[in-house]
Amino acid sequence: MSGDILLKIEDLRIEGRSGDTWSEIVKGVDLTLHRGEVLGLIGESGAGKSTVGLAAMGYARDGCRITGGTIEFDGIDLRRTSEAQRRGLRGKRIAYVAQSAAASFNPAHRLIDQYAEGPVTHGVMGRDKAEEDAIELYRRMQLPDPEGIGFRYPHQVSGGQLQRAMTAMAMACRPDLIIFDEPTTALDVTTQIEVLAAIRDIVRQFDTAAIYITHDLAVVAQAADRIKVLLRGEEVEEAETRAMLAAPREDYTKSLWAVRSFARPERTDSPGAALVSVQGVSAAYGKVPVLEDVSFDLHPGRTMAVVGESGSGKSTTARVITGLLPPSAGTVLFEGSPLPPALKSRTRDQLRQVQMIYQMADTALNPKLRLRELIGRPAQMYLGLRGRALEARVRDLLALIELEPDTYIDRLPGELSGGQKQRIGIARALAAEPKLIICDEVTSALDQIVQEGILKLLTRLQDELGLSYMFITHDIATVRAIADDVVVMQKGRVVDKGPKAQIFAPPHEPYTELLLSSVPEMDPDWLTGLLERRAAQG
Amino acid sequence: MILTRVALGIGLLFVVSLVIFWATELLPGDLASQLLGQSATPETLAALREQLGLNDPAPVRYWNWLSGALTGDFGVSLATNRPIADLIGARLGNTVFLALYAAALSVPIALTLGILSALWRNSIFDRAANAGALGAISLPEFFVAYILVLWLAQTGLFPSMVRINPTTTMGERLYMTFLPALTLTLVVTAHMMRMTRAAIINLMASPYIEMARLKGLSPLRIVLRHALPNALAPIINVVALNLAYLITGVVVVEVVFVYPGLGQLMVDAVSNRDIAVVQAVALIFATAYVGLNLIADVLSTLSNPRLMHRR
Amino acid sequence: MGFAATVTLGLAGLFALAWVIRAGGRAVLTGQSRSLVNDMPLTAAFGLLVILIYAIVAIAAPVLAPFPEREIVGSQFQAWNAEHPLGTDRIGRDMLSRLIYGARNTVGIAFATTALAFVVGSILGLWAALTGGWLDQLLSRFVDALMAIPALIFSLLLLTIFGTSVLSLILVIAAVDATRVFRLARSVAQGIVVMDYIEAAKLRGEGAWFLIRREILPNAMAPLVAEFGLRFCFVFLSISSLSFLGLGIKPPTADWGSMVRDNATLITFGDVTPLLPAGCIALLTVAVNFVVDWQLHRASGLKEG
Amino acid sequence: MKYPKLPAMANRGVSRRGVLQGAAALGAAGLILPHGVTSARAQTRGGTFRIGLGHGSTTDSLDPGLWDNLYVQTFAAARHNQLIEVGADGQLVPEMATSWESADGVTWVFGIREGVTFHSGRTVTVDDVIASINHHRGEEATSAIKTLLSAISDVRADGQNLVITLEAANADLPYLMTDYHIPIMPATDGRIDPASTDGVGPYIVESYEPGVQASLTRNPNYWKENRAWFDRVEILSILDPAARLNALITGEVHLIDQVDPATIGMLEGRGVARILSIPANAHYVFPMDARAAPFSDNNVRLALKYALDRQAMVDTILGGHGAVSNDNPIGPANRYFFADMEQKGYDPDRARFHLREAGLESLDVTLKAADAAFSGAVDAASMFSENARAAGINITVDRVPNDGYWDNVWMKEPFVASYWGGRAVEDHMFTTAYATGADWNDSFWSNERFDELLLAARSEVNEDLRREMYHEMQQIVSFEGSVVIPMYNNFVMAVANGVGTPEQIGSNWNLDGFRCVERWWMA
Repeated sequence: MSGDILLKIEDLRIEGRSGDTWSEIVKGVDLTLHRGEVLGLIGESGAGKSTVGLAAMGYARDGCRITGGTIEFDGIDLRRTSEAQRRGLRGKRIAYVAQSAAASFNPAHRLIDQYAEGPVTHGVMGRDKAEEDAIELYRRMQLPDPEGIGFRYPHQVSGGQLQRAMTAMAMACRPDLIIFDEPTTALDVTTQIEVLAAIRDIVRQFDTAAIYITHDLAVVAQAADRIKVLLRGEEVEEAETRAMLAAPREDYTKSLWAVRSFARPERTDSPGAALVSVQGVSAAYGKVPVLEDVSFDLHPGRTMAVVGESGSGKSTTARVITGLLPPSAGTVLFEGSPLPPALKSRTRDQLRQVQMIYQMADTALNPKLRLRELIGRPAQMYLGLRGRALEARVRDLLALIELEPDTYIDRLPGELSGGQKQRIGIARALAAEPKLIICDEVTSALDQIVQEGILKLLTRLQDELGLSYMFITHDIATVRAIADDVVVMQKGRVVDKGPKAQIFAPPHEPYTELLLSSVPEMDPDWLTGLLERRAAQG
Repeated sequence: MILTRVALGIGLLFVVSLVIFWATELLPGDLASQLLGQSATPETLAALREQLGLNDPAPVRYWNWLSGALTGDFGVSLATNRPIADLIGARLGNTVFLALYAAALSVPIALTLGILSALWRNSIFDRAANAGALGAISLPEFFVAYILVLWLAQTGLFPSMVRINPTTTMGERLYMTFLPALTLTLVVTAHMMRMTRAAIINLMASPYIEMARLKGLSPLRIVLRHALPNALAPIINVVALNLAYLITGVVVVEVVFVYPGLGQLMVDAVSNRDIAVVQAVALIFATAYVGLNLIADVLSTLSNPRLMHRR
Repeated sequence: MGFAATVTLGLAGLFALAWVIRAGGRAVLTGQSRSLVNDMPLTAAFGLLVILIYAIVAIAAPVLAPFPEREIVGSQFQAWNAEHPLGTDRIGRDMLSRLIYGARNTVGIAFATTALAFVVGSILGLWAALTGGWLDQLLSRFVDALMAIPALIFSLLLLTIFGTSVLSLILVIAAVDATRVFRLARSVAQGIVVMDYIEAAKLRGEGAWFLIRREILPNAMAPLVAEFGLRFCFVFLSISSLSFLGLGIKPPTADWGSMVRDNATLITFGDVTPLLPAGCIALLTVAVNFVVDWQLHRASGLKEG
Repeated sequence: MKYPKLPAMANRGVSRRGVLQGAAALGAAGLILPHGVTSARAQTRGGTFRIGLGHGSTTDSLDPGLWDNLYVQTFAAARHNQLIEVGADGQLVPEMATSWESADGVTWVFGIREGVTFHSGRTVTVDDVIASINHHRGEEATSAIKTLLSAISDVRADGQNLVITLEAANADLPYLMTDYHIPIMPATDGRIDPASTDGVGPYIVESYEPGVQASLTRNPNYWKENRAWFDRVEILSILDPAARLNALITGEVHLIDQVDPATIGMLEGRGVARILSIPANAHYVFPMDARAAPFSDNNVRLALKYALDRQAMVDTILGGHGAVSNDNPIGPANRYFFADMEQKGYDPDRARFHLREAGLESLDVTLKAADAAFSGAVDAASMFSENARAAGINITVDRVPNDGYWDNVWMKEPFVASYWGGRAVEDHMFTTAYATGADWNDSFWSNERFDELLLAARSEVNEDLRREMYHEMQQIVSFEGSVVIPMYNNFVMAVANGVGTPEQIGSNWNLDGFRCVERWWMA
């Protein structure tokens, strides 16, 4: 493991620009990496982990500048050398794997062309050699059809495979160091572990050093030898992985997996009559069927989690209930009476009863409207509030979601943090005084600590206002935390449903089993174990 | 997809011909009074109208024209009795020639400048190119033309007007039409350049550009190989738009350089109420416009793997 | 030639002044407006200054102009002299005064025209994008048809039919421009209507007018503003091209487009007089677009044009 | 550029009213003079003569009946001959007609020149002449001069002679035959082919693209000696004034018309060309509809007549190439021109006085103008309105599109700008535009005394009495008429130094009476 030192960063300082004022976002980080060593770099968004990772390549994003410290890669001071020389190193000796492979592959070129580009321009090998090599690496990354896949365009390849293809591309010049920037975050749990495994193996095979950046302890635990925790551009602590997991020293580190400690108390009371009853609903986008015979009941005052991977039809179900997508078959009952299938034909009150909160608060809030109007509009529309009454209501709602009314009422969404935006989404839903709120992946874009805050808020509101939630998510941990009932969906069908206890207690449906088992655990050996077990089952 | 587009295009041409016909109907006076001008007296007018068949009701005349046009026969110029085909033929050639000439000059310049100013954005070069471009488009065409004539023709470098006849060789032709082409170049380059720059800069923030940087590629290669291919669609479209303009919108330049093109013909025909000619030219213009847009769409489809190679 | 020198000097002066003012602004202003001045590039400051000057000239024309707009004050085409700093025009009216009044008329007309074109064009465009379906098809195809007719020739037809009063001039050019605006507005809006907040508003049961006014328009502003900058300046050009065909603004109203036209023959003899109105147009165009570019940059580098 | 159609329109004025013009010094009919009045000296053959005209349109027709602008007129003169030519000095010169005479003025006999061949090689016969005339006569004729030839009751051949019979006596038939609409063209079974370019003229058409250019080569068999000096002639249509100037300056062309008065000085400064400025009877007018108020009141008309600075207009609009007119359609070149008539000057007070006479304190009128009326019309109107304001008259200048000006504005609107080509014979001028109810009386003016005089003068034989009558008529038109006539305009053209021109240039038409192609030479 610990060979000679490959990368040595001392007192790294980086500034970022907002408007034309520069503020320090990385405040003196030290980092030492030996050959063949994998360092896990974890922290929430804004911790500066990606910035540090890129700095290790002597690179700063637009609007960032390295202002202090030394970055020494294999004896070369990356801050002193010429841009040309840095360029010589990038891709050749230091490679980078980005979070979203889908966005980081150039849509205009075939995978193999982009693979060959590095080696050829760096003069490592000729084009033909590069192609053979690519196929070889694709095979090692366990990509299906390694000979053919390289000749496809990015949009023709699934996310998990792209992520592996990108890792292969990073390996093209057999670099000494690879920066993995949240390589699995965007993936479904089931694919995540495959990619994770592939990455871990290839790094070991070539004995490449790596910096693995993520916000998910459990994930990094599987790959990293050491873990460094960052918070707002400063180091919190660093330790060997096992040590870190066994005994985190700092409170912040502990709080990083606090969400797992939060869980709403089990419900004992039996569910009342169904608030919403989805009965044999099928739906399609044009010709493509997306839902087939979906049925379940949703009870007042309870939280129903709808679980499944992307494309399983979770969100589509929501669209059917809200009326955005009239079903091709089946009906949706609200308090026993059928809802008109199409949005247009629903009454204001019917619309008011069902509200929605979106995954991406950024796109769900009109960036040009102030909170006053964002939250006020529904109250104004549905409840006919005007002037003072409206203002008062908006302030109540802000208070309800724990935002100081005076400070926030006249802000624009752009002036809020991710968590705050999501709270505004909640407030906007509440403003309509609905019976049911559909939460579509509302936490998946947030840091774990922020997630916890949102979840607590939601449960509190539920207890206070007797709301019902339909909680769409792919994150099992979240389900464990807040759901009363669970519906598991796969490929547009309901494969499993029932009270949480029943779903999470064996025996499981096979797919549920797969989902549950794929959730990474805080055990460095978890991945190895899981793979062995699965191999054993064949 | 292309077929439907073509169908749409044809429908569009029909609408255009209707609009044009309707507009020319609203114009005060008619061919007869235009031909006789002040000399018109009621009886000669009547005789001429009869002769020209202007007495039929408008719908009838439109139908006559349309049925002719559908069978590829655009009729004869009412004013000169010459078949519209050979009235237009040579001029169409001239117009296209000039358009291509100007395009051949402007497109490379525009793209180069656009790419460079995207590459060195906010540099002096960028700002200068931008200001220059804006300056160029803010001058009326005929004015640009006069200045060029003042500098390049009165000094004897180039002829101030175009005199082409069947015997002119290609070389002479290029030489004689240089000033008009240059004028048009100055007029259209700016727009294309700004769009190219914008389209590329738009992409420079995307992750795959950063990826390319992190692969250690040179800035030029990044712009050319990674940004440009993805910026093609908007660029192609703006080029098509300007080509269409070069074919349809250059009457002023034609007049200044005495260049026998379609624009001049159209304006004459309009002022003479020679509806058959107006219609024919208008249709050619519309066809050029539609055709170029169609080509642009096809090209940008070809340039986009997402649309070319389905999953 | 001395003229060129004067011009260069003048521009340099303007830039210097702009720089001073910006510096002053940074020193004095606070808060919101401060940050505005802070990230303002020199070009934008220059642009704003020029626009400001134009506005003042336009408003205060009667005060500033040494002679009335239409009065014949001397022989035709006098050289620049003390009494007539910029000489006189083809029937002996004071050039400087004409230029000053020209600012008022031209800018006024251009603004009215562009504003009209944008109100009509963008509302229809947004509506089409929002509603989609046959309405979208109908509008778009119709606009296509209009755009397939060369703008100059189309306006020529219309103006011949409706006469060349200032009003019909404004209406016709606006109508022609509106088609271009429609296209832009529509394509921009198509990117916006897929946003979740539009879906949310639809779920709320909002009507089309509210969606256009409050949800889409504010987010479509940036590119529209950019287009506005260019179109605004193109109006001058349309007017001067039309006066080239004898359909410009009616005398004795002074407008730059027609003034360029009226004096254009002089350029044949290297006389700079026609450069003046043309220069006024060019300067404004550049200025406006400097500001627009800056605004775009602030609205996170959306495409220009 | 003017609106492409416009220059043609401006010239239509000439095309219509110029008819019969051209015998300035000639009273009695039938007086024959030897042709070739312009004495040719130092003339040399050869060279290509290029003309750039501000006229011509893609829709120009080859049909003589529809010829209407300087381009087609010059083009026609280059390839055709007529029965009678008008010499540079205004004398009638035999062309295809060797002689003409009439006992009673009703029946006219023209001797037709023998042995002249068309370009196509055929020899000219009387029948060709008859067909060429008849093309403009009869029911289905669509000619611009149909009405003018309606006075002819019969055209027939008598051996080698042509015999024309009129409805009533008309001493001026020979002038009629000088009209450019009547070229001699080859006939097949009694009809000419309107689309043919075949003629007996000095040059043979090589190629012709309407509205663009025509190129011709010298007719080797041309019957006139010491005429047609150039080997080739090219006539180009250059509508944009600036482009025309540039073409001349850069030597692309040798002759241009319609030189922008504003730039004449600078052009001369260049020293590459000289300006030919030929005084003529042509004049610019502002007709007022005398039928309707306010113009029905002569005081109002007088007020307007005193409210404009004629000299300033001549200087500005014509760049000095013209003469002040006293609201008199009869020009200095006319026989009975009333030179001593009290000249009206720019006199705002007098104008006010007449306004008060009319019981008005101020006057608001709209003057519709387009450069179609005459080049500079809009500027002239603007000047008029400027001058008039001093007299409390507010003239709103309404610039209307050139397009359709003659159809929709002229003789439709109460106060407009217009143009007259002038007349050599007073009677024609007055009969066409001032006699009560005349076709082209564009001021709808009517005056008993005037009409009486007109009739009387036509048949009056006593020179002095006749002169007095015409003077009185001019007096009436000037002080009671309903047209403001500020100026007579010269024919202004610019000629490259390399081209030789006779010292006397024809004033009956522009470009040396269209004949520059056959009268001028390369010096």
